[in-house]
Amino acid sequence: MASLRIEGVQIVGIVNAVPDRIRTQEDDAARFGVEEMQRVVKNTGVTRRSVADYLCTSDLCYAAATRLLEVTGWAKDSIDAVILVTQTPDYPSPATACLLQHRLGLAPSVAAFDINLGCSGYTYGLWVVASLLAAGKLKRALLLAGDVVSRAAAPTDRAVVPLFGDAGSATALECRADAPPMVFEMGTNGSGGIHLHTLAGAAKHPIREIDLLERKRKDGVVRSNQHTYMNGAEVLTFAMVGVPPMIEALRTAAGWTPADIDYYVFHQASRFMLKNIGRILRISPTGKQLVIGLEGYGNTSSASIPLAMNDQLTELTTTRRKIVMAGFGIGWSWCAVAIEMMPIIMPDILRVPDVLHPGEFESLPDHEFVNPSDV
Amino acid sequence: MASLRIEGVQIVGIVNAVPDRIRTQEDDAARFGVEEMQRVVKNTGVTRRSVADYLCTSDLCYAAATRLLEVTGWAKDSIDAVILVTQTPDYPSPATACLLQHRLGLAPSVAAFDINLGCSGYTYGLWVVASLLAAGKLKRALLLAGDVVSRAAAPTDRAVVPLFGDAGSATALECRADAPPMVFEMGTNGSGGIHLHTLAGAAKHPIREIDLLERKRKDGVVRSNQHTYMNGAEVLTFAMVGVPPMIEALRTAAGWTPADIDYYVFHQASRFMLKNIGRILRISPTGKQLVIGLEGYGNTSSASIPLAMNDQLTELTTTRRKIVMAGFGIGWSWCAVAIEMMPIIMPDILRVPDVLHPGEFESLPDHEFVNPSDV
Amino acid sequence: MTKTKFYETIDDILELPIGTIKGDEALSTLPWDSLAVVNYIATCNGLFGVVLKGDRVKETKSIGELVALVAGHVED
Amino acid sequence: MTKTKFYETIDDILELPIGTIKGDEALSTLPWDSLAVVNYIATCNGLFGVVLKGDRVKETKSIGELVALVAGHVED
Repeated sequence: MASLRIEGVQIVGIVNAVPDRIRTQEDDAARFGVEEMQRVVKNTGVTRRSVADYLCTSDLCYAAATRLLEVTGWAKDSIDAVILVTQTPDYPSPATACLLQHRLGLAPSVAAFDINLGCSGYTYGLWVVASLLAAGKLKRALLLAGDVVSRAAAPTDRAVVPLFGDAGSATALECRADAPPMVFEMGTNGSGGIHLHTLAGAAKHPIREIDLLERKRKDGVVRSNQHTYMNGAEVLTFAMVGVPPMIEALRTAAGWTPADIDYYVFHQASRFMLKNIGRILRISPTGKQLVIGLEGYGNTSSASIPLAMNDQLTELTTTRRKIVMAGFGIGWSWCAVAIEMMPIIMPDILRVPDVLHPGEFESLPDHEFVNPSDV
Repeated sequence: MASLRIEGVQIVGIVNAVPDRIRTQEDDAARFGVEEMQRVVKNTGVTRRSVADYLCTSDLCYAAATRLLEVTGWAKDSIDAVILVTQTPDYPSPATACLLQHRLGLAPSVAAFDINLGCSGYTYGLWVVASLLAAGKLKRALLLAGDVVSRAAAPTDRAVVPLFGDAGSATALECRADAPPMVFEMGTNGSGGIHLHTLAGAAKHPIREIDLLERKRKDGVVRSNQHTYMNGAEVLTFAMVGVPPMIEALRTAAGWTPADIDYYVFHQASRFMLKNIGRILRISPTGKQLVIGLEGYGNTSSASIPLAMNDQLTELTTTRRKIVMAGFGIGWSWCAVAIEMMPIIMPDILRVPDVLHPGEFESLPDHEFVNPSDV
Repeated sequence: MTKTKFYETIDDILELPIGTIKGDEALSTLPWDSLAVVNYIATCNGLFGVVLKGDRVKETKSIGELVALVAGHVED
Repeated sequence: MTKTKFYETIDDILELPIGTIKGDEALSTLPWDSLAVVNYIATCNGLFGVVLKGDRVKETKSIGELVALVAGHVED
């Protein structure tokens, strides 16, 4: 498709949750060196990140969704669907959204599934949820988007570790006849999939012992095959070349001039990337149109767009604003949306204690070894 | 929600693909014993299965989608979205649907993502794709649904191995103003998630060496934590108790009497389950209303519904039929749909040579060890 | 539901010829296994909307005890 | 685009004060790194719709050679 328009669906509220564990530039300098970190921070713009040693995507999204239900006053049985976008689910199966249905105490009539996307996930998720609501004439849905990318990174990968943070978000969407339209522009180029992926752990490459070895690779990074692989230069090229035309196409489809747009909230990939995409799109570098909210959180994958709005745009709680959001990355996959947002409910970012929530599957007696010495 | 209705979307064609490698009851008897297999086959109804030693979900769905584009005559650039439903993707990330965009040669304007669902996946996928088409006024979409469950099973798990087969499907959906409505009924109960899951391999439980050990567990099965765990009695109870009321609610929502329905095409879980669900729903055991098509293929997870139609209902290519489909399982998750199907294009089931398609990620030079002796 | 009709339902569950079950059988004399337990639970749910507990059904020893679990839905 | 304006764009890419680039600089005298290469490619794509190959851009030694890659889009 070129672009598409969804009518009659409105974003009512957004809550974001991050782990209360903070890693600072200084913490990272202890591992990567002071000068290296100065260079890194100059490019990334990330001076500290919230990271989870224990929390999972489910835990962060649970905290966000629980608060969202409180602040919206939405009854649990008024929710028709809960959709989770993540590339770091709790388990290979079942879908984490199914487990969250139970944990959140939602009705069994709720529809639930996971979508496996990362940096393009929030905007893709808005498209899917808005479509489900509009086409099915549903009432209300929760879009959960979150990732614990830091947990999938090799600890010594200096291209990944100092940049990424963990976060979960919950967005309340509702059918309202008078909602302004959402205009979407999206696409996919799987030839870029190789540049950002996790090699081992699914059907093409189940994990054997050799995949667990943390060894120095040809690109200089020490990692196992269970860790995330990223070719930063390729990601940068993809985003900087691909995003500006997408935004121009979206502006045309929405019938918006550059001056109409109050804010651009892009996936918070890195300050370097955002600044230069902004430059290519001729967004004034001195104004506040281009939202950069990654300093305190890092690149939080599928949660970065709602988190940046929460961090930088508190005026959204009182003021109607024309927003362009754009997610882009792993896949390659991209999705942008132009939304005229009515005032939304958006309380302060939650800080969730980074403690272990033992998985119930682990304690299942059926998993125990018959002969405990067999370890 | 209770139920919902999507207008103006039509199923145009279905193609299914299975590996050409066959495992028979006799093959399984060599491992599990002749008497045990007689008992198993009596309950499951599965006398042979197509299984992949090498093919992945992507390979099977690629074969099915390629054939589907041929038989529908759909131009590649007329496809707006390609959505893959699977619980056995190729890699943990990126989404397999993104890789398939490239492999199928679809335009970069195509929307692509994966949904992580299993036995309920085909009907859920129909809902999502129909919603995307209807809400966005898109033209055409491909729904891919497939799994290689046999590759995730512990080789000696007699509750899983003799029952499951591998398959991939591709379904062509199109916006047509005169299409009869699709009526859906769905839900989720995450408290059942524990009874059918894969423990290790994602954020809650990354794989360590101990997770790779194939050891006898308290339930008597020898498996690793990377293998699928299934409590068959709980699955059976869930399905037999949960499915009949869902079907009754769906019939009411669709305004169909039991006599209106030409065929019930349920997830092909096992013959025992299907027969008894049919009995509880008072579907005549001597008629052909209740479609059972698992004898030659086994339980093929997300592909089982389209595969059963292909195996048993060739008349769908010429005749308008009222069909009730229902998927149910892992999550717990369930989704049923009532569709009056116009004649569809549905060529013979493809047999795909079970050969290795090396993953391009594996051959990436960046993954090579710096010191090859470090293994 | 009449008792006779309900006995026929149990015949169905156990894949026995209709008319086999008379009401006084011990379960140990019948092909009553874990699949039958699930089947009985699901059937009573479908027929009467009654949600029986698996443990309670497993404890029963006879057809009479089974029918007693859904007393009120089956005529005496 | 005028040459002067395009030199200002390169100033922007390299985060130099506007007016720094005159056109005869060797890249070795400038903060020209791999990020600048990507930036230059993306900028030319955005400005002119030209898709430059990374290898071609990496081979260049001077501002003059860089401009030559988009000859036709920048006025002499």
